[in-house]
Amino acid sequence: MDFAKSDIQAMLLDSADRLLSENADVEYWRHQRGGALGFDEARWARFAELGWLALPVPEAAGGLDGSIEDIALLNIALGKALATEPYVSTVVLADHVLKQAADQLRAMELLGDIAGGTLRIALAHQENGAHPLGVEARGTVARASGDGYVLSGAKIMALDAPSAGQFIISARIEGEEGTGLFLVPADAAGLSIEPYALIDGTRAADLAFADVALPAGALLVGGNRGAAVLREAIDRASIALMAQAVGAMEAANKVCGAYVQERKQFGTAIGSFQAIQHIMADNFIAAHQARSMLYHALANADQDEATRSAALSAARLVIGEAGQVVSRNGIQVHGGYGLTDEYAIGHYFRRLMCIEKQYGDLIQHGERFGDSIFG
Amino acid sequence: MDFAKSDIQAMLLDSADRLLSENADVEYWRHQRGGALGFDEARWARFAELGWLALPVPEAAGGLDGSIEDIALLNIALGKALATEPYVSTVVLADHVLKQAADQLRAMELLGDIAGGTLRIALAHQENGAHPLGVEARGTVARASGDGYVLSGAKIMALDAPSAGQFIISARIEGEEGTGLFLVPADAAGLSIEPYALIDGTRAADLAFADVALPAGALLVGGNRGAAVLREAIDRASIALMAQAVGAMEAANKVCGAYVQERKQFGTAIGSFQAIQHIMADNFIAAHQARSMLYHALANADQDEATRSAALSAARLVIGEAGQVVSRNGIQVHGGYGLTDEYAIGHYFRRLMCIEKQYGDLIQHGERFGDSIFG
Amino acid sequence: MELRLDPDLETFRTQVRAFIDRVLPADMKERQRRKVANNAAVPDLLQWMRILDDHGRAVPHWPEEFGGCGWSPMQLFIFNEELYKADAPEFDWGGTHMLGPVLYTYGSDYLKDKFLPMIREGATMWAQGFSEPGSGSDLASLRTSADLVDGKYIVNGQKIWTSGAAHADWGFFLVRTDKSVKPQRGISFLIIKMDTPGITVRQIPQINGEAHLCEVFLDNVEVPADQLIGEPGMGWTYAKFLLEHERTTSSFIYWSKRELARAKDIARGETMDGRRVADDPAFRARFARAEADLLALEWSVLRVLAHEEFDAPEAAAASVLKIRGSELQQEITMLQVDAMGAKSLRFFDAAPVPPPAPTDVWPDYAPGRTTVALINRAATIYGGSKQIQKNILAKLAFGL
Amino acid sequence: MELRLDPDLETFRTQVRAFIDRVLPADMKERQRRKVANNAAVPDLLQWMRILDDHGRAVPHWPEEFGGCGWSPMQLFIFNEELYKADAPEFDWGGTHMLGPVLYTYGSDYLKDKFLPMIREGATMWAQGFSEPGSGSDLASLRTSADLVDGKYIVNGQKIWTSGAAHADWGFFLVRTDKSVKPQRGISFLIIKMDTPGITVRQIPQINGEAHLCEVFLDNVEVPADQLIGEPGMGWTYAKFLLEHERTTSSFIYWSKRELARAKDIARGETMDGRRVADDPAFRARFARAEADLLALEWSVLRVLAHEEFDAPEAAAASVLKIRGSELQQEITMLQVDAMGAKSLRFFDAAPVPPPAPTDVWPDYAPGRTTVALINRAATIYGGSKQIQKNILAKLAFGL
Repeated sequence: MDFAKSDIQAMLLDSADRLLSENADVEYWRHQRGGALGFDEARWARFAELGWLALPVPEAAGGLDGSIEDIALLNIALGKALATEPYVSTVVLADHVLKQAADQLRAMELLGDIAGGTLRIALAHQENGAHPLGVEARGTVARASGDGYVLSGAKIMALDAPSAGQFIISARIEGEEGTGLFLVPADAAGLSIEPYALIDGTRAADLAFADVALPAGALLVGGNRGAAVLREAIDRASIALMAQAVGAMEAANKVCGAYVQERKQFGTAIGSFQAIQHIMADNFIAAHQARSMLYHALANADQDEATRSAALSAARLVIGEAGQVVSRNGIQVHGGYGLTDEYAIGHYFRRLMCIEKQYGDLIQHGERFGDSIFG
Repeated sequence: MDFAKSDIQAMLLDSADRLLSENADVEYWRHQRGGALGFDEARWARFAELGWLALPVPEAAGGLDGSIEDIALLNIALGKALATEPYVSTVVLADHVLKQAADQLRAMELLGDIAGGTLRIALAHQENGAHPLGVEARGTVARASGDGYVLSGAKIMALDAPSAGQFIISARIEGEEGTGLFLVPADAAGLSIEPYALIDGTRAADLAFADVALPAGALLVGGNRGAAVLREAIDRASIALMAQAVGAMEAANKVCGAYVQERKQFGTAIGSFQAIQHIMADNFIAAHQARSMLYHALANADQDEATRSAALSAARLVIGEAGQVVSRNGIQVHGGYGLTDEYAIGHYFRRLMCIEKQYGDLIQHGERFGDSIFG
Repeated sequence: MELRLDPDLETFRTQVRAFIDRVLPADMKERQRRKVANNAAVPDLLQWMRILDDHGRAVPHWPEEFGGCGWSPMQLFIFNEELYKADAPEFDWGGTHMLGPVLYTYGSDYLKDKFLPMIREGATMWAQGFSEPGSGSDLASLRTSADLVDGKYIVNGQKIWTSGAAHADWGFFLVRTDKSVKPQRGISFLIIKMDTPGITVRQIPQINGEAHLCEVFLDNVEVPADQLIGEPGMGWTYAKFLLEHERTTSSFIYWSKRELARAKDIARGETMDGRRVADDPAFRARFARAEADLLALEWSVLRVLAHEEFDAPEAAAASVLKIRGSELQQEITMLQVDAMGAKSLRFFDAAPVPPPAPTDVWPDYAPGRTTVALINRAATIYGGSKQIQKNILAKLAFGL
Repeated sequence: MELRLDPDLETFRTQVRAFIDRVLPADMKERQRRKVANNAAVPDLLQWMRILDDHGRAVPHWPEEFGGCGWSPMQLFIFNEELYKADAPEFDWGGTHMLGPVLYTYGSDYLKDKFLPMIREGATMWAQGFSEPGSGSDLASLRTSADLVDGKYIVNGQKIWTSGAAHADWGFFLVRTDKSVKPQRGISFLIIKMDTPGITVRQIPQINGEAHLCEVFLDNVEVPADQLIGEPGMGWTYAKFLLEHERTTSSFIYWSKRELARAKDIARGETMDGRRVADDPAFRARFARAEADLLALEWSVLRVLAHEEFDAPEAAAASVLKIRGSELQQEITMLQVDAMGAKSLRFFDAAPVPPPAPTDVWPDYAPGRTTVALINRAATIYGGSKQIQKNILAKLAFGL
């Protein structure tokens, strides 16, 4: 067991420090939120230049073949800076699915495009009324038709969809068991996209498929493996999101620590009040335990599915709760200023709330972990 | 709506003040706990003299025909003083069952004996492995035999059983639906009693019935009404226990408030530390909300069963939790002294823990209340 | 001790309900029910005041001579509860519940005649200028000055968290009229017209997309001396009177009851693989706890309204209402949000335009829940933070 | 960064497990597993030390020259974890983990030669005399005095919470040897034989029926001057060294893991109308939370053991272990209690006699759970209360 960073990890964090620190502030966040995509495409290009988009890509496709630990460390930095780029969707989720695709030649091409920053892919798997931890498609169906498929149905809240060139869509394949994963271009005929912002400034969309015609090659992963691949991909996305949460919490604590030393009430810095000190202690504990659980999830990321998902849900439980503690307390110590869009803490608050609820929330992960304990 | 005390209520509280205040201290509690029954029979006789044992007894049987509010107010005083007398078992539970008994002549006699202090009755309804809120008997069976019945089976944790002259036993009547309630003398042949102390110094017993022969008149309430009567009786007992909890919390808060003003650390009274002040504020809030919920339960005590039991469970939830907050915080502000048997707070702690778990605990009442909301 | 509700009050409730049903315009009710923003739209709020005033029920809690209804505290409780339940627009509390009572208790006849009718008739919104950037929970340290020069007060300073100031024609302010005495004694209570030269209002963007709270900058603002309420230097006393006058308001009991009912609807409406969120045991346990806590809060309100005899100062009971009331507002709005899961994360514009038409995916309850939940973190901050309230409570109840 | 356990350590774990299985007497294990009291019976504790010492594993964490095993922190972690898991009696921590390290770091050769073997061999229990009636969390204010007179220290004063003092032959005490300097600098670390004339021990009855904690009265107790460890006036430094030396001990991680496993067994064993308590959703949710929190605590321990590079002082991480460790001890023991429902309320005598034979109603896990849970309220009090720990943490992590 060794917590020290490898050379590549140190380089990664160093590059993150340099690129992100200049823009980790309220002005930048508010400006990005007002833009069309919620992030700056020029900075996305910088992500590509720094190799971040190639991080989990296999060397064969020109990537860095990075580990899940590498991804987690980079995402801690992204979380600290509240980066709104679609990194998790494209580089964690889509990459993992593509690496499992049947047609590896085509997949490597796509991964190369991702690494180069010219292609973004978003996953759309969630259906209205479905359990957030379920991955089997129900209301989206692919019918065989000629050489290819015709897709119909609807998805909700596909994260980062508005900026994606392609979507990975989960669908039941008529006449087959299981759930297949299809690659669908954003401009496919019959696909309608309703984009919207989330409270943290990132974007999502609801998708509807009205007999969208797809070529045979659109099927990335067949029904026999689609659900398992999706679960793996989402678990990795969860780890990346938890890393962002840890980064966001640690950054929020820094912001609050500085604020309570600066802000005066009753003639003294509010940090001199024991009640404020204890709130800050609680926040430190929460963020510290959150990082511990990120390590726990990472240590189990490559175990069998039962072990992996139990560890992941336990981590989601602790980290989700910690995010609430840190951000709610953070607002409380800021007083009224915490409720304005002009102080950083409110931005951390909204980001942490989003992370808590994406790919299953506190309650659902708590239930899944409880079930894993008592069977 | 009127929170002012009636004349009889004022008199009741006045007499309670006089009788109980002289013995509401650690010496007394420790002494009683060492005795055979866990309470002082002489004081029980004083309860009778003051009319407390006649409080809910009908005037026809020489009682005061008191209301559930009267009972609650007296039990607040008993709770403040941590009285270990079997008041709830005998005067609340047994009284209520007797008032519903088929043979009212005999019942009035028994109620008269209770009022006079010469008879104590304990309820034994709980069976091992049964749901704590269930009242239907399963493992205890009464078989018709000649003019009477033969009882077999077992009960656990019959509160106050070691000092009772008679028991009310719930039993399935062979060949009938429902649960009947039987009166069984403590010295009945075939009845074995395993008495033990609880952590708060009160007593309970496990009972086993090896073909205990009972006369026909032993059946107080038939199978058609037994469960409903038992539920009513237990709900009233729950109200009395909640009142004791409210009294115990308010007394514990007094004790703690005085202690933190007296105890010095770092050269100053610990009550001057904001952390301690906030703990005490939390305790005040908890006790205050507990009393509010006692009122809520009282206001609904005579409603239909669904309304009554929902209100009662909501109250048990708030009061059970409040008892834990008050007593755990109370020990924390006492430091090491809170863990000794020589300070009052530890006695309140143990009593409140007992009340939280008797006749259904926090979890079970929470579930019952939740079910009542969403059906 | 009689804990059941007086049957007469049930009759009163029926009458109130029928009254509201009759006078509350359906479109206003619908706008109010479906609004995304935390605050009611100003035109609806003012129009509703005028409707109530037409029926003599705009300020039922005021003395009858100024337009009150002479109702008992329990009647007022029921009236308010039914208003909220019916999705009527909130009152402009600043005018009706804060300024009003100070005015009719301490104001000159001139001020009473001029402003009480304006408040009652919903002629304008009122801005409340108490907090300052350097004095949040520490109100006594406020620095905005009002110097009497030639029969006018010249006001200089800055206020913050002045809710609704951008839409208010008038405001009431705490200002320092005497710097030579100790902080609490130099404060006065001043009415200021918001379009007076020298006043600049800046809306503060909030984390929920609204900009209801404002900064108000006062630069040599001239205010007629007769707009000072009561005696100079008594502002602190009046502000305390105002807070104590409304002991139960801070419980938000009516609001929380309505919102809990809405949370219940959402938990019944949202499903996971065909199972209602309401049937998820963990969610249901949390909901049960919140509903039980809300019942406790309601009884605590009733105890204060009935002036229950009590071991501690009554102010301690009021402090409990503020602390638990604010915590419950937060928990209840989060129950709404959590019942919607990830769907709660969608941002809906809080501008006073109709929200998007409901769909299967986005039912009419969806827009607004998160908007309100986010800004509700303020509930434990304004009006004396939770930490301050606990300080006060420890002092009142235990002398600490 | 390598977060998976070194495979060599799994081999080590297998060896440790086999070793314990071989040397831990079955009857001792059974007594330990079924004991009602919170603390191990003294004879078992001492005998177990002797058994471990026979195999050179009584004090594996000490330097090898004094009998340690030269193991890595991770090996020690696994050794301790397996000891607890096997229901071995606890160490006498006072001797092995508190006095021992101070002694071999600061003690004279005379003291080391005399006492280190005694500790290692389990020759006696050690009383720890730090707290005093007037100084709980405020240790620096202690008043027990030791005046050097004719080559002997004359000790006068009173200690409290001296655990196990009634069974201890020796004790180590913090005493004030110099009243003229500032409080922290006048304290020394003194070894005292408990049967020295002038010492009176009173066992303090506890809320759980035990009387493990004691008061120790010292009345003109004569102590040879060479029983003072290190330099006079350095006691405060040594006490801090001792606490910092055992950064991860306060987490109680091994103990809590075993007790959580026991809570799981109880939740599987107790039923309600045929349904296991483990299948009650509310109970399961609480259990899941505790298990997840315990995993977080374990990883926090591992981070300290591995000296992870860290943004805040390492002492902050240690403070987290103490706070969360104590809270989890309490939550886990309450899970055991709550799983038993009302049955948990039965009082079982904590005297070191065998508990009643198990029955269907009272399985062998029943006696002792509540005894331990009750006294565990102390976990957030001793060794610096939770409030003090949070003060420290706020200072270390944020400079507050």
